[in-house]
Amino acid sequence: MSSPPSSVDRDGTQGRSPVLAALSVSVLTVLFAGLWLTLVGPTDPGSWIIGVPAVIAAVWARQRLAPAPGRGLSLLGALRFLPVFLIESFKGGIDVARRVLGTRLRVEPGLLTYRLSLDSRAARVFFVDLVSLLPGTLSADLQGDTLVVHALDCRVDAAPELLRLERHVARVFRERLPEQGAPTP
Amino acid sequence: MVALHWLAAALILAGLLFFVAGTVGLLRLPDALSRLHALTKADNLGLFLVALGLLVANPEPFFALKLLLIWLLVMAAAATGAHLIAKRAVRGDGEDAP
Amino acid sequence: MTNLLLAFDLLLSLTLVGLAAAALTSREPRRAVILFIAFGLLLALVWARLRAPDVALAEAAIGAGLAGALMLAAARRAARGARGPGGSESSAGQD
Amino acid sequence: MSELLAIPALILLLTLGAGLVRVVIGPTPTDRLMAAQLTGTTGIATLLVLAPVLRAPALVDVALVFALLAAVAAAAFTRQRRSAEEP
Repeated sequence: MSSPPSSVDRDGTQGRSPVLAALSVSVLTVLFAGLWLTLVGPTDPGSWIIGVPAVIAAVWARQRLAPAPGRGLSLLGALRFLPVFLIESFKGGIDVARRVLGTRLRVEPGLLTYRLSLDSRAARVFFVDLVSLLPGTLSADLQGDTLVVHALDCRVDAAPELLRLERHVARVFRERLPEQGAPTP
Repeated sequence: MVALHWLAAALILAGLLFFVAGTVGLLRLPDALSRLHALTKADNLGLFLVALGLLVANPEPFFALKLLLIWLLVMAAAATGAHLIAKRAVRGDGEDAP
Repeated sequence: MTNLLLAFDLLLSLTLVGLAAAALTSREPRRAVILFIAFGLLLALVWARLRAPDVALAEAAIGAGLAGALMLAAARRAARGARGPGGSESSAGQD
Repeated sequence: MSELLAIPALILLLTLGAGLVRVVIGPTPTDRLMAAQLTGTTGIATLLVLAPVLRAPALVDVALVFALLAAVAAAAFTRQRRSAEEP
């Protein structure tokens, strides 16, 4: 909600309010502390001698190295996307297994291109990774706005599937795709 | 209790099936990019099912968190690695000559 | 149970020896390095099987991860050096 | 139950060994690296099922390190292209 909508670059921190910054630091601290607890388990309180400095260092490094925050993540969008992702990645695995384990290989590999409308860097990286995990497609190259997708079966048109996926990602990253109207202020 | 064990066994077996499928794909598929498909998708699903089966056999919250962390890391690594490897192959780097 | 683990151990050792032989006899440095990385991962499995998780951790992190990445870079540099730096054919072909 | 997990461990090791064939025969470096990545994922699964068999829960941590390092090899492999792109 703080940086200009079209910022793909990394310098957008000047517009953040101190309240928001403090909030993000505390959320990060809780997250990293949870990560530490996951790693060492709850039975060893002495481990916090190492853990507290590690968590502080992690929060500092994250604040220092993090790219400009976009419009933040939409929790609702993420929750709505999670089941879709699980089902699709199941389908992806089953699809590959079926094609490969049959007596005759049923593949028709080929390349196709797809124009990305996603804006921010994080959303793009997320999308590119997702494409590789979902059925039949593998993101092969990204040049500017053009994503080269390798399809295991190019007789099936993958574009509608990719568009649907991009909509979901846009919702998670609070972006508006061009055909859905102008960007929110 | 017994039912849970059967469920765990079934999940692990299903996971194994996907690992086998991934390896068969790696050996059978015709070109490098297609082999990447088998790797990223089948193996992630296989690991997910095996981890879920182990979790059903041994339901502990911190064990679950650790497994989740492993699965997320593997997924991120597989997807990013696949993209990087595919990019090299698509751009036709000369060193791919045998 | 013991028979199963015995089979596991035998298979692990055989694969390990096979990998080591393949890595040592390969003429191409990059191939040898990738075989070495796979060897390191399997060696970590051996340490895990011997119930030495700490050694397995170190082997995976240092042996396979760090040393593998360094050797990959070194193999690349050696290959580039061997064909002459900035040679027209090699720099275009060698990405 | 946990003793029976040695069976999946054995099967996983078999698929791992079969996948290593691809590392040896190649034909391109891309294929080799890909197969090495498979070693990582299958190794993680092997470690996870081995942990209850050997009653060594710390093996899960080893699997975690495997997962962390899975990306390193791929990144190291492809990072060099950038350094060559800008000579």
